[in-house]
Amino acid sequence: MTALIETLNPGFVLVLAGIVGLFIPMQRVRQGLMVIAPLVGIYMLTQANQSMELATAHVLGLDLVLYRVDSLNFIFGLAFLIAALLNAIYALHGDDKLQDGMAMAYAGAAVAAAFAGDFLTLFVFWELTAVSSVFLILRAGTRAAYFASMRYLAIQILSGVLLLAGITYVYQASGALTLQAFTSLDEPGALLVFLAVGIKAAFPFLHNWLQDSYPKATVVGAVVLSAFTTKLAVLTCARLFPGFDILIWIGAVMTVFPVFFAVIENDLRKVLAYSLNNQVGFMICAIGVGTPLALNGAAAHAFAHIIYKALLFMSMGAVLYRTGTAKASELGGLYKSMPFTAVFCLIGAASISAFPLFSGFVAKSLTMSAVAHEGYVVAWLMLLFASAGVLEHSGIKIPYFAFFGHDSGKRVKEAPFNMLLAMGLASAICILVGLPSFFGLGYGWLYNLLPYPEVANHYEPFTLGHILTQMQLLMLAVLAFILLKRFGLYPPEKPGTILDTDWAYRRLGFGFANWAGTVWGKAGPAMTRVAGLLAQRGYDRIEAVFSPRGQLSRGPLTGGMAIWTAALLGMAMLLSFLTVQH
Amino acid sequence: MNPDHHVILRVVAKTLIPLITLYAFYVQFHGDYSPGGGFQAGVIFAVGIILYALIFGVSSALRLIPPSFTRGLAAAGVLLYAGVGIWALFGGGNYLEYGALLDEPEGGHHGQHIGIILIELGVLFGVAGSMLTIFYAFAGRVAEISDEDW
Amino acid sequence: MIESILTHLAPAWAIAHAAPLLVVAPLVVATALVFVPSGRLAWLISILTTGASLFFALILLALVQADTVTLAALADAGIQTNMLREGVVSYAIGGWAPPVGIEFRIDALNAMILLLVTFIGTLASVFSWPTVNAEIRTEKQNLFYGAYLVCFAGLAGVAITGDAFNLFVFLEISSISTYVLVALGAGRDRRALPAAFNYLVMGTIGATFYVIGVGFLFAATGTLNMADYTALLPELVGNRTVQAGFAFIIIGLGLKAAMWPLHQWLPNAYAYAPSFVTTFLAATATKVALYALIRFLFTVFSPAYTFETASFDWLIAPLAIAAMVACSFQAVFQTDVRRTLAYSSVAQVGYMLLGVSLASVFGVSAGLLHLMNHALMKGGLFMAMAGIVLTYQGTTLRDFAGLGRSAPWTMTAFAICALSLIGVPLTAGFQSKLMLLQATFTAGWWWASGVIVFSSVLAVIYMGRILEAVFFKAPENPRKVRKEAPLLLLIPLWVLALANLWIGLDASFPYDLARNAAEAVIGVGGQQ
Amino acid sequence: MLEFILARGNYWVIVALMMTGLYISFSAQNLIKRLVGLSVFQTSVFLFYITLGKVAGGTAPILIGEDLAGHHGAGHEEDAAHGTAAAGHEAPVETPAAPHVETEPVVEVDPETGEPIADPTAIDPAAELAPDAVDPGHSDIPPLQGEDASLMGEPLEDGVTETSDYVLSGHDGAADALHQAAESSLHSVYSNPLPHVLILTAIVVGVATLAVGLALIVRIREAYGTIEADEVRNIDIDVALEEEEAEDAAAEGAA
Repeated sequence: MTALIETLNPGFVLVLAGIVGLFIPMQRVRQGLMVIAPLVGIYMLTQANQSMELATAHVLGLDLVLYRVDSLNFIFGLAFLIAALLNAIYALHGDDKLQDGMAMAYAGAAVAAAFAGDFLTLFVFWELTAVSSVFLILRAGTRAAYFASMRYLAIQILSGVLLLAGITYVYQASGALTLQAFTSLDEPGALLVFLAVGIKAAFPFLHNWLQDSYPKATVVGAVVLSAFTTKLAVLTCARLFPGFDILIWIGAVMTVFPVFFAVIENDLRKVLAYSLNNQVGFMICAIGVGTPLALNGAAAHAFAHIIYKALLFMSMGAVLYRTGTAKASELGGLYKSMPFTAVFCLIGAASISAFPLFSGFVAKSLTMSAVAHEGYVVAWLMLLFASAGVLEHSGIKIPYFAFFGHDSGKRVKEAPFNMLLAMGLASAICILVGLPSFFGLGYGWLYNLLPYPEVANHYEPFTLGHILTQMQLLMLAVLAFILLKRFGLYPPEKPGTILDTDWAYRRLGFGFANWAGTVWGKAGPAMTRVAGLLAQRGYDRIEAVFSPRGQLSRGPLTGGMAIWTAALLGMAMLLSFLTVQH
Repeated sequence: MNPDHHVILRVVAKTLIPLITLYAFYVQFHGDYSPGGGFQAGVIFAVGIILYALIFGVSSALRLIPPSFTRGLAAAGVLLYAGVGIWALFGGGNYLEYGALLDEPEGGHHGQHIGIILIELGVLFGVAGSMLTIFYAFAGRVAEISDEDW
Repeated sequence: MIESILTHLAPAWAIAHAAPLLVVAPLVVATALVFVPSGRLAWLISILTTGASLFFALILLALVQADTVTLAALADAGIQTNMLREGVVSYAIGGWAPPVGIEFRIDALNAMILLLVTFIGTLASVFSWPTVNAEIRTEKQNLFYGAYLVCFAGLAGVAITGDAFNLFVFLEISSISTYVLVALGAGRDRRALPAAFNYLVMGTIGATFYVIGVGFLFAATGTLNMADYTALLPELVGNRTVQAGFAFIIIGLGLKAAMWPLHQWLPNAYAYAPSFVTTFLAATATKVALYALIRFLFTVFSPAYTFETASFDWLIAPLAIAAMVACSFQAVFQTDVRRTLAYSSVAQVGYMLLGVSLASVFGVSAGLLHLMNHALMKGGLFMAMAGIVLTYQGTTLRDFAGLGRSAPWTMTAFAICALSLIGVPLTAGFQSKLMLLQATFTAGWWWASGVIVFSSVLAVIYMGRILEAVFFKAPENPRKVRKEAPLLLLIPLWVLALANLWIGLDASFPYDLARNAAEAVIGVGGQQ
Repeated sequence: MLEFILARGNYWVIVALMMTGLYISFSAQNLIKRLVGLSVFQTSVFLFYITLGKVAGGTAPILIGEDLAGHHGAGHEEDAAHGTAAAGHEAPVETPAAPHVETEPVVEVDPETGEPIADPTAIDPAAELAPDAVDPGHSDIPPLQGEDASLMGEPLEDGVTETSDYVLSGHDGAADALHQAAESSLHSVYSNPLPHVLILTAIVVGVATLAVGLALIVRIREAYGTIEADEVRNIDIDVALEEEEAEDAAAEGAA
């Protein structure tokens, strides 16, 4: 039994629980299973020996490593398992076999992929995350959700096949399937894998599926989705491409550009989707720097991010669940009727904005310090700008428009108890991790789990400098928000000021943000329209050719083919005659 | 059909058809050592019947040789042909190896002879049956729409 | 494992004469069925016959795979095996030794194809009764089974013969009976008739092209025996006659194998034929033609000839790619599920041809593996389809809505086969696509691997549409009764579905078959 | 040029028939005409095979004198293994290889294969194996030599032509060619029976195809009331469009 516990990939347990759950009609029994499975998984993970191939398999002449825990994937796996637990609790109020089962299978696939020791296992579970997660979107039942889910599935499968193509190449080239960091992007296999990871991590220009699908998912679905897919990609990226310079710039761009979209977006869950993108950017950037400190930052950030982003999605989900909408323009003043949710949302907002004493602060500081320490000034400035942006759209906009702001007059019940419980647990983790070290808790606990604990333990986040910089940034942003609000300069659909640390840049930053916001506000929809038009044209064109009424199917009964026969015959002969050697 | 019509045709045909049939059998049974054989004989035989059908009407030909018979004839022909092959298997030879048919001593030719004759007979049945079946399929068919309707 | 069939199961006469009996048995029984009055009896007989052929095919496979020890043991026991050398069975029809006489010649490649055809044929016979009973008039049922067995025998004959002209005869035997079988779908939809006619014209042109090609080869070499060509052609590579023959044969067989753009007979024929016929044809007919193509490309001709290499690179590979893309697109837009599947078949032929056009052991075995897997998955899909036609009389996407609830067993098997078609891991389709990808990488054909990936995504879309309708849409007109396909249909269906899963987990058996087959043909032609 | 054309008279006819048939079978709208085209196309192939079987200057491979002492017949590469055939056949034309007799010259020559099968390395079988320069018994269908004797190559040249021109050959102009052709065909035009047998089979196949095709046309006429391909297609398209419209209407109704 102990042998099984020590050698079985906890992801398998979750996947199994999910599949079994699909067929358990009794709600409480099923949900009991859903809560217990992640707990078992966490227990199993704590029993696992690190850096050993705990379970291997031999399939088709390929050596597969099914379970391998190392310092890097340990923390990701732990975060996944905690998220799975929170999700299960969060979903307790409803009775939905498909959603419960698929959510657990999805979480399990992510965990299993995190602990995969070879490419093929990674690929199998990579695909499983795609296939199982699509149900969480589909389950919302709307027409928009249906189309979004199909687009989502196509993109995710594309990522999977790209990965597979890359893997095949790597296997051809090296003869081994072991997950190892690539040395360069020059070889095509690495490039294909990079693209696959890029899609899943929502790199700029590959990111649209995320904002497209997450906001359309079910209440529970969005929470579940927010935790796994992108972070799995981040983990894979960290394992395969640490220290690739290009990632720094990709990450930096990723942190910056969603800010503009997020501030003008009305659907609060979509705002969160953009901010998800932005947060992943920090991690990617850190991976690109690739020093122990930076990798620590990426891992810590991922851990913290999984929790607080889930918390935010949970609170928005609760709002959606009770009011039926997540649009900023239709919400407001909910703090009276949903006080607990409001408090939890504020905790989540504080965490994502990296207020000191919250989890985001201790995690993000690592990244920022690492980037600064390696001398990437431009990237550092971009990250700093993005940090302010995060506060603007996630830290202030979300709670403000949902719970405060102008009163929408909605009077609803507080969220169900299980939701509150899940949010409470998440909040507790956010706070506990963010506190200074005491009795093994606080950030020290987190730092001990990081890939390079010795480096992390030398790092002190609560220095005066850090706190001051951060508070300065935050306070000025808040101040600006308040002032603008007071003077009525902050229209609900317009971007706010984005303050830089340096007062001197304030007006410049403001101007730039304003300009960029306006440009994006106009160019964005225009570009979407043009793209849509082009896509429609292309689709019409394809349909005109390929559909049952299309050109290809219309030709004369046999005539077209006879001509083809003759043409091909001619071509075959020509080829033969031209190429033959005498 | 008016019996006065085509008297000459009928009379001539009545004389010709037995001759045609006879000629078919001539071609058939000389086929194993001179030009001829089942293919030609089968077609000639079928032509005799078809001639009959043309002159005396398909319905009387159908009474003479019903389609189920022609179908059976064709099938029997193939069975005969394949059966000889399998017989050779039992004789210890390869499939269709006539030499093995009669279990003769070295140098015997009767197996060859019998084999060829049986095979040709099978071909005769097969070809005649098929030709007649095809003929009936077109001539004997009652169209679901009349000629005037299209 | 298979060899035990030689030592324990099979009687001596079966081992000695497995090759002709495999073809003759269904042919004889087919004609005998004329005298069988009842359709049900004819059905039982056809199961027995196809089962017997399967048995003979297993014997042949065992012979081909047998090592010298086993063969020596057989010889000691006085059992004649007709082994030419290790791995090749040669049977001289009528005792006329090749190259004069017609030779049935079986190596690893056609042993595999024979196994596939007879296996699918047997399964199809088992499942056929309910749908045949529903779709074919009672008095015609015995003839229907007769035509089916003729077709079966023809396909097996194509796969088994070693004589180029004999191959044409068998090809036409199977084709002509196929036209008839397709036309019998007119009872349900009259469009079956033009479809069958179309198929007839195109099929005949294809076969005639093939004969012309063989005529050229005959003119150049004076022989019709394929093994002889292997020996003679290297001397004549520069000969225009041989090249013309090559071109005619490739196009003729390509037409029969539904090589894009010569596939246009296929979608309608598959869509309007009786369900059982579609199932059988989809899983075997194009496969056998493809086999003949491979036989000519690799043993009669050889990739060592520059003109053949040129056609690989400039003709077959581009056409394969075009098929994978164009027909996948066409499949996406179809509203009739049968047509979707038919177009996807053409696209899959593209995969196989792509593997073949790599002209390496790796590529050809990938193509062959996909050929086998595709027979299993398409067979399963069309079987499930037949069940739906039987119980709900609908073939459009709308008719499929909500069927997952009313016919869960049928539709689960359908889904498994569909996933296999897409190439989801742990299914058969994944194994062959993976191998194909590897093969293209090894050859350095980047663009080809890209297209494989792209085409797979299209497969996700077109199969995804169907699966989505089946499992997540509410039924159009609520069907109160839960109506599964009959058990007789479900059993073979699930056999195929489970075979897909089994191969997905452990592909060693088909992989070895394909690998042996590829090794058996590559390097035979002209480059020793 | 004229010589080139005249020397290949049969082939021009065959090509013309082939193209005509193929053209009819895809350009005609009438289904019967299509079948007719198909038949013409097939017929051209029959002619092609029969032409292949005509050999100028050949005779049937009946054993004559010195041939008995011939030293050829290295054997089909697998003759020994093929020797399952029982001994003792005396078929009029062909004899299966006797068991365990690999190079026995008693087994004369495969009439349709000629010698090259026996020894793949023998490029010029006639020259190598025949004691005389001309050995009619072995020359029925010799392989074409490279470009020279191919159907589309240049006119035949001297040298191998003596025994291996199965197409009528010519030397110095049309008249010569004609003269020679007439002469040689008067001499002996040998018909290889094998192509005839093949064509008999092909004719049967053709008849079967034709019968099935005609039967289909009868059924098409009954089902559609027309045998014009374009009308049939238009009827089908109309039906399909109606179905689709009904479907769309139903979908809209549902929405």
